[in-house]
Amino acid sequence: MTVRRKWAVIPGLFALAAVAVLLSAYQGAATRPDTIITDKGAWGYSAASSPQGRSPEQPIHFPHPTHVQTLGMNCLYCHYSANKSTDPGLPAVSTCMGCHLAIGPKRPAMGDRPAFESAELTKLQQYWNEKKPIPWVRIHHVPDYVNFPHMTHVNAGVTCQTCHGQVQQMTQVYQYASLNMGWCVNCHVGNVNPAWKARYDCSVCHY
Amino acid sequence: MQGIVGVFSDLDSTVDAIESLKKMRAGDITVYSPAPRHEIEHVIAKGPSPVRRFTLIGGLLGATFGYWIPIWVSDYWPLVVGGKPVPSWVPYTIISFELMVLIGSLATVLGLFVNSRFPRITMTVGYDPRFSDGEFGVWVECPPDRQREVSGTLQKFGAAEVRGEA
Amino acid sequence: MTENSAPSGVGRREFLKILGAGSAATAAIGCSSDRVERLIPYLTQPDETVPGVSTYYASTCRECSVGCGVLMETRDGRTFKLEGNPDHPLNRGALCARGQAAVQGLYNPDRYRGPMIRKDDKLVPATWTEALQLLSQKLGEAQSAGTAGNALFINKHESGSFPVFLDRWLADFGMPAHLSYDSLADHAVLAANRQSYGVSWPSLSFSAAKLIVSIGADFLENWGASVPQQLDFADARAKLEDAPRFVYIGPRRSLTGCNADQWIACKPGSELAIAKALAGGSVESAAEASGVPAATLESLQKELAGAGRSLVLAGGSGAGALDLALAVNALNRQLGNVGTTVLPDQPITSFEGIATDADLRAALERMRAGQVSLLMLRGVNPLFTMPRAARVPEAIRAVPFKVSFSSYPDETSELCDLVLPDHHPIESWGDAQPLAGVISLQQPGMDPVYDTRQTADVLIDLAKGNQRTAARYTAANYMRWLIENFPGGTAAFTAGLQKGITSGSLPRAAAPAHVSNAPQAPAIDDTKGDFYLVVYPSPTLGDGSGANKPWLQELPDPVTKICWQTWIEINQQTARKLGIDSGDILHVETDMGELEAPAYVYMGIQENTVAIAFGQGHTAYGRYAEGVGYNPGNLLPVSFDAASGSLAWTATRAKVTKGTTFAPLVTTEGSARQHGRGIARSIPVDELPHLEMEHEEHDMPGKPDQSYLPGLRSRMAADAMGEVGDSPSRFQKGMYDPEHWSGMAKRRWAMTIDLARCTGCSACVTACYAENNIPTVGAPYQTTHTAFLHGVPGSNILKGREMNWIRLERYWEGGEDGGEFEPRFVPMLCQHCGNAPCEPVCPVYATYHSPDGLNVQVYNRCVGTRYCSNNCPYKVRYFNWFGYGEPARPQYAWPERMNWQLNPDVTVRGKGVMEKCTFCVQRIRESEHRAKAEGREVKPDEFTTACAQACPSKAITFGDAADDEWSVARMAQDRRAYHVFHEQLNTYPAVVYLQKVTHPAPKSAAGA
Amino acid sequence: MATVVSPSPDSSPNIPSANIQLPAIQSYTQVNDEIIGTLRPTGKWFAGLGFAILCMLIGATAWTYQIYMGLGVAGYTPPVMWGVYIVTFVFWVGIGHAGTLISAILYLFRAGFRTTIYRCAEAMTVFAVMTAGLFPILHLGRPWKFFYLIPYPNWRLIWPQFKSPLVWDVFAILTYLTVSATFLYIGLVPDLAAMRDREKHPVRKQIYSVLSLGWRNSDREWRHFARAYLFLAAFSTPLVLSVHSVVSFDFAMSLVPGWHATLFAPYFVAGAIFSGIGMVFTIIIPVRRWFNLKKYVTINHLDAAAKLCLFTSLVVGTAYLVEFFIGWYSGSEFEHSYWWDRVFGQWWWAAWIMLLCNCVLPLTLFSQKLRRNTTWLFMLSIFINLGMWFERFVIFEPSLSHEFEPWQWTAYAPTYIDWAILLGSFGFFSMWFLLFIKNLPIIAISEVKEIVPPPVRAPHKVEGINVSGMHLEFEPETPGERD
Repeated sequence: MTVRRKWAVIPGLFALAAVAVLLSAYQGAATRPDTIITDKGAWGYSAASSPQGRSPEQPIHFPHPTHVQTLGMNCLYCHYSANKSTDPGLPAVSTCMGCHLAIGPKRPAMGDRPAFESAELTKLQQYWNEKKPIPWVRIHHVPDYVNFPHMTHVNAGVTCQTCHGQVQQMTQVYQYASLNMGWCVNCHVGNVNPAWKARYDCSVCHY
Repeated sequence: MQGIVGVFSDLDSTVDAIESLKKMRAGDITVYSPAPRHEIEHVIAKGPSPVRRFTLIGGLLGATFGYWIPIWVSDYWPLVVGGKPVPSWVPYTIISFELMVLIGSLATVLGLFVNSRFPRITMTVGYDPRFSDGEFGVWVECPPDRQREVSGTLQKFGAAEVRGEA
Repeated sequence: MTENSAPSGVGRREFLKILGAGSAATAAIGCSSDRVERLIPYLTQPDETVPGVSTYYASTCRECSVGCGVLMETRDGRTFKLEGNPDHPLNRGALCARGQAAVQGLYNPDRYRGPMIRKDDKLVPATWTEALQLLSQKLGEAQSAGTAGNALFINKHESGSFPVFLDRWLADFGMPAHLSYDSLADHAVLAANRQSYGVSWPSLSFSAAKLIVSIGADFLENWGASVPQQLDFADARAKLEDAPRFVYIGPRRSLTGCNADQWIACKPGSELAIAKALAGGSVESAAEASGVPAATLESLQKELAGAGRSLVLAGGSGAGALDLALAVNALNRQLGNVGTTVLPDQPITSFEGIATDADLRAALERMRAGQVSLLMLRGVNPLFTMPRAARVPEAIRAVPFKVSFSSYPDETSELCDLVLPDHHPIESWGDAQPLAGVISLQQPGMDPVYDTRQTADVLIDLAKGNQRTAARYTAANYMRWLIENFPGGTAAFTAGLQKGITSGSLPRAAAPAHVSNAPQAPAIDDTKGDFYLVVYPSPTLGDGSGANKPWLQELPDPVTKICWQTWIEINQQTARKLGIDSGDILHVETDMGELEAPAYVYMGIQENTVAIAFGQGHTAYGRYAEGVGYNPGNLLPVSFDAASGSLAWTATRAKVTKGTTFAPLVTTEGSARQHGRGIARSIPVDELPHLEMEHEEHDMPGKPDQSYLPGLRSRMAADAMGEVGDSPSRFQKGMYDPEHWSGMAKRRWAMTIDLARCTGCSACVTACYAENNIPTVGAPYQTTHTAFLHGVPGSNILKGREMNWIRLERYWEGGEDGGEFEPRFVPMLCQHCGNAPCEPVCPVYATYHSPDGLNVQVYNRCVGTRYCSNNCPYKVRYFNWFGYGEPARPQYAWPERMNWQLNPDVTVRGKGVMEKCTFCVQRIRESEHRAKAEGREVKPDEFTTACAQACPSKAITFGDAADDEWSVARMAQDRRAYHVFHEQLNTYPAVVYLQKVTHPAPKSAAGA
Repeated sequence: MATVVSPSPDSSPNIPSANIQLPAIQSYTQVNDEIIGTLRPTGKWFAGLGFAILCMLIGATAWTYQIYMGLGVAGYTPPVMWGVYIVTFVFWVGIGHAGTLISAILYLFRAGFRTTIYRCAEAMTVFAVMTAGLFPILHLGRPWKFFYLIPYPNWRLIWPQFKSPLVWDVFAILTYLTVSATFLYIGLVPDLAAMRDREKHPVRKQIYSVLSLGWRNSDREWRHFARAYLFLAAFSTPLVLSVHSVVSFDFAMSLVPGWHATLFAPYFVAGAIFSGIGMVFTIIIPVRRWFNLKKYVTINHLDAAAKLCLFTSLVVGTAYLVEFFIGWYSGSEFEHSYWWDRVFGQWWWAAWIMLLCNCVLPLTLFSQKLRRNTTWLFMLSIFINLGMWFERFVIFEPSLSHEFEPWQWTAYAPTYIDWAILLGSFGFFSMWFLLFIKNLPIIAISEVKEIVPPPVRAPHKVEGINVSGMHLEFEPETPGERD
C-alpha cells in the first residue's frame, strides 16, 4: 500500500497549493470596512497579502480613546492637514506640549484617584526637552507608487474610521484594513457606499 | 475471483484458444499481449473505446472556457488598449483554441485512466511478468466447476503453462 | 514579496514624512513594506506650511551673472525644483537648463560639508569657530603688518548689493576693492557698448527687426542674456510671414547658427573685414580675407541695406574683438537700428562692473610677483577657466595665505589654506539689479543642506569680531543689512519678496579701473599649424561650472548631441580628405600644449578648422566632473584683445594628426538624416500662404461636430464611444462612454509643439529630468558592474540607454556634399497615441489608454517584457536597465543628498520597469484634486507640463484638446499642424507639431 | 496503431531493403533484452552529465548576477529591446516541434519510420520546451513578477491582458509542455510495465510500479490506450502548428518593419520543424552508435528523415526569398531599410551564415549517398542548428535596430552574460536528456514490438488473420549503411 501513498501525494500537493492561492487571493478584496480584524500574528499578519492587523509598540503609548472620547478632540486637531493635503499631517511635539505643559506627568490626587506620575508624559517631556521629534512607528502604509490624497477622500465624506477603523476606541492602534488594491477598488466602484463611487482608472492612483 | 491463466508462446495459437474459449462461453476472458495485436482485438471483438467521449466533452469545455474567461475579464475591468474594442473575440480565439487542446487532451488521459482503471495499485491475479516480455496470456475467469475443461482447452491449443489462480 | 515590493527606490512618502529631521530621510529605502518605518513629525510647526503641499518662494538665479527670476518649489522643507518666475521682466517664466540644474548644485554630494583648514598640506574638516579664528587672526596680522593693502578678493560677478557690501567691508579692513570676475562675459562687446551707448548691454528687440545678422554672436548660448534674448527671438520667428530672416556669419555653426536661415562660413579672424564690407566697404578684400564668395557678401550687403529695420550683432573673441564690436555698433547706427532694434535706453544692467580677463591676469602677475599677501576667492575657479599657460597654480601658491569661499572642492579651492564654504544661492539672501529700475530679490528656499555659511554673514561676523570695524557692523546678519540698506526699507523688502521683484535702484559698486597692459594677441599666424583652433564655451556646461551637475553632463550638446565627453569638430570635406571618421582619435597640438579626443565630423564648421567645446576636463570638482573629457584651455596662449582686455579664445592654429585608436562618441544620435520620413518638417515662408491643413486631420468619421481634434481620440475609441456606426453596448464603451459617471472621457490631454519657435536649446529636457525623477545614467561611477566598457563615462549612453523622456532630435537636411544644409530640431516625446501600438501588446495592462486621453504607464504593474518599446514607432519608452532608483545598487542615480531633490509626487522607478513621458500626470491630478477641493472644474490653461513651463521659446503648449477654451485646442487647428508617422501607422497621436518656417535669401539678392 | 505497410512490389525502392522494417529483430524478448539493456549508467555518461550540469551552473550564475544587477548586464541596446534571450527562446521552441511532428503527425500519417526514433524525439520536445520556457521569464525586467501573466483570482482584482501575444504565448507554451509531456508519459507506460516486470531491485521495482500505473498489457488496456494515444496525436498535430504560429505572432502582431508580415506563421512553423529535425539527427546519430542500436534505428529510417529535412529546408528557403522580395518590392521606405540592413547591415555575416546553413548545405541531401552517410548527416545537423539560431537572430535584431525613427537607429552587441546564459540553456537541456537516456527506454519497446513479426507457429495457416512482417527475408545487418 506504500504505492497508494506515493501516488496520492502528488495531487494532494496540488490541492494544497490551489487552496493556499485562493485563500490569500480573496482575503484582501473580501475585507469590508465593517469587518473588524483584531487578530495579530507573530509578525502581525492576518494574511499573506497584507500586514493587516499589525499593531506595533509606539515610542509613547498614546491613548487615542482618552483624547478623542474623554476629551472630545477632533481628529483634525492633530492630523491637521488631512482635509487640505494629500498628507494627513502629524502633530508637532509642540502641539502636544501646548496642552501638556499645563497637564504635566505629575497628577495630583483627584477625588478618589490617588496622585500618580504618568510615565508616558515623562517620555514626552524628555523628547521636548531634548528637542527631539518623536519617532512614531508607522502603521498605515500604502506603497510609494500609490498616490493617496487624503483631502479628496475626507472632503468626499469618507470618514477616517472607514479606512483607519474605530481609532477612538483603540488603546493601541492597529492596521484596520488590508489596504491592498482590491480593497481600494472595492470602494471606488461603489460597493461600499454608492455615494463614494470614484474613478477606478489605474492612473488615478498610480503615477 | 478465481480463474485459469494460460501462457502461450505464439500468436496464432493464442488466437485459436481465445476463439474456442469464447465458443465455450467459459467465462470472462482477458488477453495479455506484449504488444497490441489487431488479430487479438479482432477475435476479442469488443466495441469502440468510450475514451473518445471524454475527449469530445473535454475539448468543448476547454473551448468554451477559453472564450469565456477573456471576455469576462475584459468586461470586469474595461480598459481600452490601442483603441480596440474592450472585448474583442478575434484574439480570444487563440486562447480558446489552446484551452481546447489542453483540457481536451487532459480529459482524454482521464478517459484512459477511468476506462482502464488506472492507476491500479496492486497486480490482480492472473498476470505474469512474461506477458510484458515475449509471451501471450489468456486469463479466463470461471467458477471452479468449469476450470478443468477450460484448462483442458488451453492445453489443447498448446499453452506453455496453465495454472489456476484465486 | 507582496505588491508593496515593487519599483520604489527612495521612498517617496518617507521623503514626504520626514519633515523636521533632515538626514533621517535618506534612511528610508523602500523595498519591503513591513520594515519598521518611522514617522518623524516637526518639533515645532512652522507657520503657513502644509505637509504635502508645495510652497513657492520667489528668488533670483545665480548660475550665470544675468540674474533671471526663479520660483523655488519647496515642500516639507526641501526645495526640489526651480521654475522661471512669470512676473520677472527678464525671463517671463522661462528658465534655461543651467538655471534648472541649480538644485543639483545645492544637493551636490561632493559639496564641502563644512569649513576646511589645511594641515600638513591636506585640507581637513574644522569647526567654524576654528576657521573663523584663523581668518580673523590672519586679518589682524595683515592689518597690524600693514599689508592689508596687498590683499585681494576675487568674486564671481553678480549684480546687486553684495559687491557694494563687499567693497565697503574690504575698505573697512583697508583692503582694495574686489575683482568681479566672469569668465563667460564678452568683454569686447561690453567695452564697445560702453563706448557707443554708455551702457554695458542695451536690450535687443529681435521682433522689431526684419533681418538679423549675427557675426559670431551666439545670443542663444553664452552671449549676453540668453534667456530673454531667446524669448524675444522665438516671438520674432513666430510671426511667420513678417518674421525676420536670420543670417549667421562665423567659422562654426553654433546652436545660434543652427537657428539661422543662412550660415556664411568665414575664416576665424576675418569677421572684422566682413563687418566693414557689410557697412559698405570693399567686398573683394573682405571676400579674399574671409574666404566667403564675394557674391554672397554682396547680396547680404544689399539685403541689409534694403531691409529697413535690421539687427547686426557681433561676438567673436579674437584679436581685434573690440574693433569688430565697435564696427558693428557703428553699422547698427548707420542702418538706423539704434532705438528700434537696439535699445540703449532700456539697458540690461547685469553686466555692469565686470572685471576683464586682463584684470585677472594682472592680479595673477601680482601674485606671482609675491605682491599679494592674502587671497580670497568666492565662486570663481581661475585655475580651470584661465588657460594653463597663465600658470595660475604657481601664482596662487605664491600667495602666503589663500581663503576660498567656494561651495565645491574645485581646482582652485583645493589649493587654498582655508575653505569657508558659502551657502548655495538657494540657501542665501541677496538681491540683483538685472534691469535699470528693477530689483530682483533672492531668498533662501530652505535650511542649509550642509554646515555652510553665507559669505556675507561670515564677513559680518569677522567685522564684528574686529574691534576696529565692529562699530560699523550693527546688523545681526546680511539679511538684516540688506533690509536696512534696502530702498524703501522693510516694507518694500517684504512686499518685494512675495513676487521676487520690486522697482528701484541699488547703489552700484565703483566700476573697476581696467588695466590694459595685457599682451595684444597677434593676428593669427597662418604659417603655424594647419588648422585654426576654435575654443567655445559649452552651451550646457558654461565655463565648466556646470560640469558637476549630472543633468547638464547628460544633456547632449544641442548641436553635436554628445555628452559626458570632449570631442573635436572637424569639417566634413577636410575629414574626408584626411580619411578621418567620427570617433577617430585626433591629436591636436599647439605651442601651448596638446590634446587627444575623438573627432566629430561636422558640416557646420569652416574647412581647415577644428573646434573644441570648453567646460570639460576637470581634475577636481567632484565625481561627476572628474575624469570626464579634456580641457581645451590647455591649448590656448595667454593673449588678449588688449583694447578690451578680453581673452582671445581663437588666437592660434594647431597641428592636427589622426591618432591610431578609436573612441566611440557618446552620442544620443542614431541617424542624423530623416530618410524622407517626415519627422521634422519645414516650409519656406513664401509657400506658407498656399499651405492647407492636412486633410486627414478632418478625416474623422462620426458626427459632423466630432471632426477629429488631434489626440482627441482614435477611430476605434470613438467607436467605443458609440459615435461611429451603430452604437455599441455599454460594456463595450467602458470608461470611454461620454456618459460614464467617472466623467473622464470629457477631456483629451494633448500638446502642440511649434517648430518655428523651437531653437533646440534643450531646456525642456532638463525640466523633464527635474520634474519626473529621471535618473542620469552616464556618470563614471555608474559604469561599474555593467558587463561592458567598464569605467568609460557615458558607457550606458553608448548602449543607447539614456532616459530622456523628452529628447531633442536634430536632423540635417542637405549638405551631404558640403553645400548649404538646414538643421531641424524636433522635441520627441511620448505621443500619447489614440491608437497606441504599445498598449495592446502589454500582457498585464501596465500600459493602457486612460479615458482622458493619456497613454498611461503603470510602473508597479510592469513586469518588463519591453514589448511596448519594440512596438513604439517613436521609440520614446525608456527601460530601467539597472537599479538607478535603488540605493543599494552601484548605478544608483541619486547619491546621498542628491535624493533630496526627488519630486515627492512622482514614483522613483526601480530596475526592470519601463517608463516614459506621462504628460506630467502628477500635475494633471494635482490640479484636478485642487479643483475638486475648491468645488470647481479645472480652469483652461490652469496648469501645464514641466517642459512647456520651462521652454524659453514658449514652443510647447499643453492642455485639453477637447475643450476649445484651452489654447492647445486652438493651436492644434493651425495650418502648419502635422503628425509624425500618423499617415503610415494610423496612430492618432496627441502631440501636434507645427512646421518650421524657413526664410530663404530673397531671389533678387540671391541672383546678384 | 502503427500497422505495418508492406511496400507493394511496383514501388520498391532502389536499394532492395530500403524500407523501414527491422530485419535484424527476431523476437519480442530480444527487443526487451536489447533496449532495456541500454539502461546501464557508465563512467562516460556520468562525465557527460557532469559537464552538462557545469554548463547549467554557469548559466545559473549569470542569471543570478543579472537578476541582482538588472537586465543592463545583457547586451541590450535600445531600441533593440529583445536580444539573445528571445532568439534562444524561439530556437528552443522550434527544436521542440520536430519531436511532436515525428511522434504525432507522422503517426497519423502512418509513416512507419517514426516508430524507432519517436521516443527520442518526443523526449527532446519536452526538454526543449522546458528549456524554452525559462527564457521568457529570464528576459523579464522583473522575473519575480512573472505571475502577473497568469490569470488567477487575485486581490488586485486585475487580470492579464488577453489581447497581448505574450499572454497567448503563456497559454501556447504551457499547453504545449503539458500535452507533449503527457504524450510522452502515456507512450512510456507499457514500457515502464515491461521494465517493472524485469526489475529485480525492490526499490526500483517499486518506483516502476508506481510509474507504470499498474499496467498489465490486457486487451482492454491496449484498446483504450490505442484510442487515447490516437486522440492525443490528433490534438498534438494542430497544437504543434498553432504553438509556433503563436510564437511568430509575438513578432507578426507588432508593427516593426521586418516583423509585421503575414508570412510569419507558416514561415516559423517550417523553420521550427527544420531545426527540430536537425536536432533529432544531432541526438539520434550518436545515441544509436553508443548504444549500438543500429538495428533499430536503421539507416533507412535516417534516410527517410533526411528527406523530410530536405523538404522543410526548401520551404524555409522559399520563405526567405519571399521575405526579401517583398522587402524590396513593397516600395515602402521602412521595408527597404530593414531589408537592406538585414542583408548588408551590421549583421550581414549572420544573414549569410543563415542562408548557407539553412538553404545551401541541406541541398546535399538530394544525394542518396550523403543521405545514408551518418557522419555527413551529423555534421549537417550541427550546421542546421547553427543556421537556425542565426535565422532568428537575423530576423529580430536588424529589424529592431532599424525601426521607424532614424534618430534611434543603433547597433547591438551581446555581452558575456548573454553567451553564458545561452550556454546554460544547452547545459540544462543536455542534463535532462542525459538523465532520460539512462533511466528510460529511448526506443518505444511496445511500439517496436508492433513492427517486428510476432511469434507464429505456422504462418499462413490461420484463416482470416494476416500476420504481418512475413514478407521479409532476414539479413545479417542493416544493408546499405556507409560510415
